[in-house]
Amino acid sequence: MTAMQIIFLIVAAVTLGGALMIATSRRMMHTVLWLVLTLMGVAVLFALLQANFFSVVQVLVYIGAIAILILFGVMLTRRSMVDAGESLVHKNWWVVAVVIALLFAAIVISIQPWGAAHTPLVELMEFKEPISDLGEALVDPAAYLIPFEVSSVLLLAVMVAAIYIAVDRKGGKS
Amino acid sequence: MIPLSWYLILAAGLFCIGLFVVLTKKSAIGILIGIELMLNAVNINLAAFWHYYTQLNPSQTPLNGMVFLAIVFIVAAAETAVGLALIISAYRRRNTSVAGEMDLLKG
Amino acid sequence: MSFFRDPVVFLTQWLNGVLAGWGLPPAWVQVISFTIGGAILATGAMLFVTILIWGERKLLGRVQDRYGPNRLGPWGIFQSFADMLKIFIKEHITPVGVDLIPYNLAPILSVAAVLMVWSVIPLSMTMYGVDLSVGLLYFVAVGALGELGIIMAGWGSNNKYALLGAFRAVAQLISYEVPMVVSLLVPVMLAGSLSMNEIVKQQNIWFIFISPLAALIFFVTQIAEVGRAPFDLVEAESELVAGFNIEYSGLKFGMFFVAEFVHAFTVALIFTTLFLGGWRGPGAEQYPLLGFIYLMLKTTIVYFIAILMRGSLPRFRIDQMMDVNWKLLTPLSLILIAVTALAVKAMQPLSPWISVPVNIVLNLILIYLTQQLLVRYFKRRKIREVGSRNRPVARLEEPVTSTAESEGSL
Amino acid sequence: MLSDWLYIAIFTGIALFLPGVAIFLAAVLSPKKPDPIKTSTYECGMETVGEAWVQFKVQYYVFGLIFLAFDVETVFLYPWAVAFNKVGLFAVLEAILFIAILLGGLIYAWRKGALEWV
Repeated sequence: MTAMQIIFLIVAAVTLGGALMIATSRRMMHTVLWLVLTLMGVAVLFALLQANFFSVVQVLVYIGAIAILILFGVMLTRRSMVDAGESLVHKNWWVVAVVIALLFAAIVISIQPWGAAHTPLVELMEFKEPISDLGEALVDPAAYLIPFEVSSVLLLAVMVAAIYIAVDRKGGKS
Repeated sequence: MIPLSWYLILAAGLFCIGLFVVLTKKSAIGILIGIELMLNAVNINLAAFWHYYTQLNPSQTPLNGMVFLAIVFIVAAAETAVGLALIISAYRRRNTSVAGEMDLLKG
Repeated sequence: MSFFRDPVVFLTQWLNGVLAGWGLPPAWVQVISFTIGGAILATGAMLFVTILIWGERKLLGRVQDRYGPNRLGPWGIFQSFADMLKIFIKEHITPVGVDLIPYNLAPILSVAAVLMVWSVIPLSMTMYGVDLSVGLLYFVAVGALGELGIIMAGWGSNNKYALLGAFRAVAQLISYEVPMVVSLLVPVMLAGSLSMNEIVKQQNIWFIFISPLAALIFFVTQIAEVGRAPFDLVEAESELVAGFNIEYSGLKFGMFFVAEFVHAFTVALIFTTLFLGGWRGPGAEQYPLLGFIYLMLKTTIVYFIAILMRGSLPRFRIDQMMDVNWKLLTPLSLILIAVTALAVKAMQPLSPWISVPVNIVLNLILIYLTQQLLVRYFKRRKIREVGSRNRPVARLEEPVTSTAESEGSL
Repeated sequence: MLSDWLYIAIFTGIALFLPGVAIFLAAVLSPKKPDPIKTSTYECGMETVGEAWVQFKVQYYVFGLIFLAFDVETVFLYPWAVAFNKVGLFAVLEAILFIAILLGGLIYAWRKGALEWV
């Protein structure tokens, strides 16, 4: 067991633990804070995989923007400051839990025979992070120009749609 | 070092927990959070496979995985934004954010 | 002699040699030397800022025609330490109903989020924590953790004013992050890298001379990110009691102030690194220690300019602040990116003697056009009569002359 | 390089440790005399009235949303900016189109009156 493996196991435990707390937490606000912990764990996993750019972008976009937006959403859809103490979970959750445990077992068993899955991921030496190559490919018509432009159209559509839905029609203000 | 399968199993676990959250939470925002977890699990897989592929082909710089990751980020952001807008709008009309009570189309 | 030329590298090599001599494996040597280096950097940052607080209070005192602190030690130089000692031994009041973990974690997270930036800033050519390949984005991302600290403080306090203040603060922070992120594209574009060290090394011409408007936008957004006057709405005493930190006391309260002061100095440091050439100066390559002195001098000047702004400008109202961001800075920074990208690309084959002046002229034209647009907007805008339905006064019996109020407010 | 992240991790640990220890020491040293008045919620000296809830404005959501859109844009624009010196004029025009489309979203929000903080 190398130091890397120990670090990975700790990070994995924190990530999955945060995710489990999301599933069991009763207060909406705590759910979001646990979500932040899970997202942080995923960012560390990206760093372990040497995807530096995406590790930082994970913190920037997921924690800095998406989690904050969800928090705003939580605040906007509540009647009182006190979190609901009642269970936020369906009463026959255990059926779902059993089915999903079976699904997980199926996935784990199905990747066992695949030999390549057991390749150790070594540190990429002499490795220059391909941010620059990524940038070139994104604006190269032969490579990923279409996804690049389409994503901006998608963002425009998101802005227009979400503002149209969220802001009341009459008077344009809430 | 760390075998690829560890990352795959972790991603599978995260995906399963996300699915569990989606299926069991009553609050609509809770369901959105579950979807975020599932998308993150997918991202871990993509990054792990990207690393694996780069390791096997050190001469070239494969970018498919990175572009895929970036697209997942954008899709996750779009999904959260529009989903929350719908929830807020529904809350204003029905005064609830519990998914089971949004049954306007029920016959 | 090599010690005075470059003390940090000298000491690091000496330490590594000593540790390796004890028979430790290289990985442990690295961990120990990283820990010692990081501890010195973080403690040094906090101590240096403590001394700067004295300078800030002294200068603010002069701006407001006062002496400033002048009792403890020569020129009151020990005042900050006395204040720290006092706040250190004050009682920690934990109000009823707080959410203990977020409540206690929030001040720690606020300070940590600011300190973490220091690990990627190059203090001189050989003196830096780490040369991260995505250092600039790391700086932006760490800011997100500070927002989280504010939300946790507001939520954990179990006080509706704290919560409201926290959400206002976060709305301000995320809003000003948009023009900041966009204006940061300019140095990245010019340097062709996200690494802080690389950006400094590329500044044969300081980037402020290539794109002064980007520097200006970044500077304004940074003042807003720190939450200082004229953007200190976070501490709107009149509207929100005091803001998100109202339920804190003792050192937990003090930590938010430590975070603010360290943050103010850190953003000046980042501004210097990105736009003022960082540690660069005559002889800085041969003598890295000299580079560190240059960096600190430039940073202190930037910091005191921000303090002078703090002392002279009145506070924005929240709607004005949002207007400045969304209707002025954000469109302007997006247009600036397009203009700069086109101009730099079109003039790439030309020598810098032509392209740099053209860039400056383009920036100045943009500034002039914006200013004209604003002047015309405020001329056209109708100022409502005092006493009308939209601008009511408390007592209508006395006629109010509208001359004093007719000035348009941005 | 992974050693870069090792340094960041250690530095993060120190950055959390320093204020944590300071607060812990201060909590040990400081006097502890709580009483019901002192620990009650602070509201300008008034009694706290119920669990009153301030309704949040939808503007928070709108600003968060536009921020999210521009933040996600960095995922694409920063790699482009890093590669700026290597790409041609055509690539710059593509990026400008990208920015212009985003600016369109901002203008829509502006026209819709969603940027007003009322």
